Amino acid sequence: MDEKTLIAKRVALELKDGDLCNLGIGLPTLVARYVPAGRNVFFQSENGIVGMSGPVAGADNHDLTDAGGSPISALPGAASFDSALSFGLIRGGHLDVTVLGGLQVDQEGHLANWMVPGKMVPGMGGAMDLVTGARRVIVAMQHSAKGESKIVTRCTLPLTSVRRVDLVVTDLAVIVPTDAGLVLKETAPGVTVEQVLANTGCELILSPDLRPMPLEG
Amino acid sequence: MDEKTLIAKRVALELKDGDLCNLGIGLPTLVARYVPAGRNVFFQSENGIVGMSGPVAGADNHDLTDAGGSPISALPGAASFDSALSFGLIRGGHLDVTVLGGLQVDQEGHLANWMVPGKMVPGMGGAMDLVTGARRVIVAMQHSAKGESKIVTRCTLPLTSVRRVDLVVTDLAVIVPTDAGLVLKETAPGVTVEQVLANTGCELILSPDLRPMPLEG
Amino acid sequence: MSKLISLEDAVARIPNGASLLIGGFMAVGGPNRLVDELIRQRKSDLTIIANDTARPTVGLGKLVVEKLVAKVITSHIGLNPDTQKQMISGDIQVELVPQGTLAERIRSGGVGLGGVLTPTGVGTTVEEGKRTVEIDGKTYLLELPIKADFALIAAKQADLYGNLTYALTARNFNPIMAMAATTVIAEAEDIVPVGCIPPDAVMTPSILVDHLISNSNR
Amino acid sequence: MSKLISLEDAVARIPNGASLLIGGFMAVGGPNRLVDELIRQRKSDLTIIANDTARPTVGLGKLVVEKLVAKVITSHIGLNPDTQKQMISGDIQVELVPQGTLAERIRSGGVGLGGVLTPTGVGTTVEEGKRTVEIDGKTYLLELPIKADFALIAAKQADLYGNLTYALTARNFNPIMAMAATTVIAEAEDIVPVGCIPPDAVMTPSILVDHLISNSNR
Repeated sequence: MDEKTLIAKRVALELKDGDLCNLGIGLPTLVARYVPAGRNVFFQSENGIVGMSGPVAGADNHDLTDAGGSPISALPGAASFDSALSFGLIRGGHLDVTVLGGLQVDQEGHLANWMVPGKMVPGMGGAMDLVTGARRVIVAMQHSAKGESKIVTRCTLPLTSVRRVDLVVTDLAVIVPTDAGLVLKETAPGVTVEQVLANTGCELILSPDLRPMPLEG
Repeated sequence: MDEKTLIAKRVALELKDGDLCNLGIGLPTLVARYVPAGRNVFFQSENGIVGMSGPVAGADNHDLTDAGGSPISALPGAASFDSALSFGLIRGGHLDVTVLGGLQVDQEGHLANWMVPGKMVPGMGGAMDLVTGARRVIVAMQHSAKGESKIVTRCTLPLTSVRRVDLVVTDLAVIVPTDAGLVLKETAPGVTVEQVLANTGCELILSPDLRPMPLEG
Repeated sequence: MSKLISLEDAVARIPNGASLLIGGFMAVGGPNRLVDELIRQRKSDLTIIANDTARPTVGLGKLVVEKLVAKVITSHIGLNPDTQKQMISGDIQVELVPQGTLAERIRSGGVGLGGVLTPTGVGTTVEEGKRTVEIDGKTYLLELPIKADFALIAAKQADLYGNLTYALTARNFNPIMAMAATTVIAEAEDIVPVGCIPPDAVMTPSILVDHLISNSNR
Repeated sequence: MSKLISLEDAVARIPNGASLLIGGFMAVGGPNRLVDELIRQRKSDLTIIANDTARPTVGLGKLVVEKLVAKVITSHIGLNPDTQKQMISGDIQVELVPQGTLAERIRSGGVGLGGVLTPTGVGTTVEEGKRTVEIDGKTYLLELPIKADFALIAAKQADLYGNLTYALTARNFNPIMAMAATTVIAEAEDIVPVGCIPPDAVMTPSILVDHLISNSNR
């Protein structure tokens, strides 16, 4: 299993029956494939639909895409709406979970994921509203990039929100930000605590019930 | 012709082709009957429809009423919407004309039409938004009530808005509020200027082009 | 995953003293079965947020007549003399709010805004006790969000997930109220299978609705 | 009373330097015929307000590539490298706005609010230069309305009065933009006679639309 699949599978276990969930573009999109059997999860695409599903070959429709403009489909019981209502759902606390990619997460649980000054300025899109408004924010990202840990003492990149995220899932570990700092809860298959610590740019608190990362619900 | 019909007929001449117009309950409702031929006026009912028309006998529908809860009908091309959009149209400057009843209008052109402290407290309903937001506010009312003029130096009743109304049509006269004060523009059929002045509780400026009130477009 | 619940069980979840957003405009588009059941179960000391208090014998107007209401936040009480009488006698506390402001306050509560700035009410008694904000020389009232424990919603059609549609002027406050409560209870004239309401026709997405009143034994 | 107008005449009304609200999300639900005609008529120095700047070869992304845009207010430029390049070179001024805030600012402009208070962006670079308001100990940003000279809207269906419907995710910013401009120009895949769109299906009421692009010779 590659690292992205591992992360997506682990995140999927967090989704509960009846949840409304928004997946960021990129890695988070994969999460939809691994929702445990028996759980009916509603996926929102912030461009205006609840009940989105993966594309159906031969049934592309130029009026039905995800937030990246790629074809999707919709399940029975889907609902479409305008951008004001879409972000009303997000900001108003109606979204149970958002899963977003990350550039950095720091010891206070702050996320930076929308720009690298002078290098990459895509814009925040819906990310700031999602992190501010979702009931639960899960960051799904590689633990390190180009040899540097993405989990740091203090974000050097511009923050997405001052709201603390709820869970960080990487290819090495599952980490929960708390008042006391970042708590290491799970290690990925074949990864030792020492390896996690060596690849992390700040202190981690070892959970008393530290366990191997489960991948099936 | 009774006084209410007179007022309604005169007000109707103010409506232009393509206007969006909101009529208050009571006397203003009558205005819809007298829209001059060839003018396509859209009437809004603030409970959520543009394109309302008078009721059709035998076709009452419990989902289609005016703001007073009485049955109405709708013309081809009507559109229905929720209260947030309905008042978005009103507050946002999309409503061309509102016609409202009045308890008092004063020299500054301020309207009071929603309560008589200690006696009658119906609530403002949509009146405050209508007077604040409509492009043009027309007050349609009797000139006097119980022997007292409703046109006064300064409103003693709570104001509906500090926005100056644009036109006042009564059974005696048509009056335009201006920076300089209230300007008498027209006198009703058979009514003299002296009669208007005698029945008005404040000074009126006589328009240089004072004329008899027209009743046909 | 079914949200169906009996009328009796739904209303039993509402405690005395609860705050209720109630859809409808002069009871048109009002949840009349839920209101009648509130009366049957004698739920009292209620705070009602609604466009108006209807008429004494109609819709939520009956809650007032039955003396079950402690407070009303509304734009119009003119057609229910009981509300006015109880207001004057001090039995009901009434907060009068301009209708467009009421809509925006409820919407703010539902979409997570901290409030809105409106020109409506500036310089009138509505301004009393409120913060004002000046922008480019123009004054606005800062109006705060309204939320409630429950929203009681009346739909034309619901599917089994709880997607809702409304008809004509019966829509009014229902869609915004369905966003602004901790628990949303909907009644519908018709209930249809999932998939029978096209996505573009849905006016309240299912994920906002907690309970849908069963139409059995109706 | 017909609002029909040719594509050429509609765009001819737009002066250089105009501000344009343009519907669409990655050009899905975007007014592609109007955009192409803007390019053909070389309308320049435009201020564009839109969710994103699409891709260089798609929808309003082409306006950027053609160097017709002086300023963009948007939430995302990540898929149009030309916008980023011109931003860095100083040829385009870019104001980045969180997507939900962009929606509320446009809506505020359209519904006559003086602004809204949002928690989004507090404590981030988005806060810079903005007033904050504290309510019950919680901080909000005061976000101001956006209005424009023109709104360019793409509908699925229009009737001859200008009532509009949108399909699925092509709705996005179109309905709120249709309220926030001095002049609203709509193009539609289908135009139908008045009465063919049921009142409850209308998403933008006709009275908001000034001009409807004719589908003759299409």
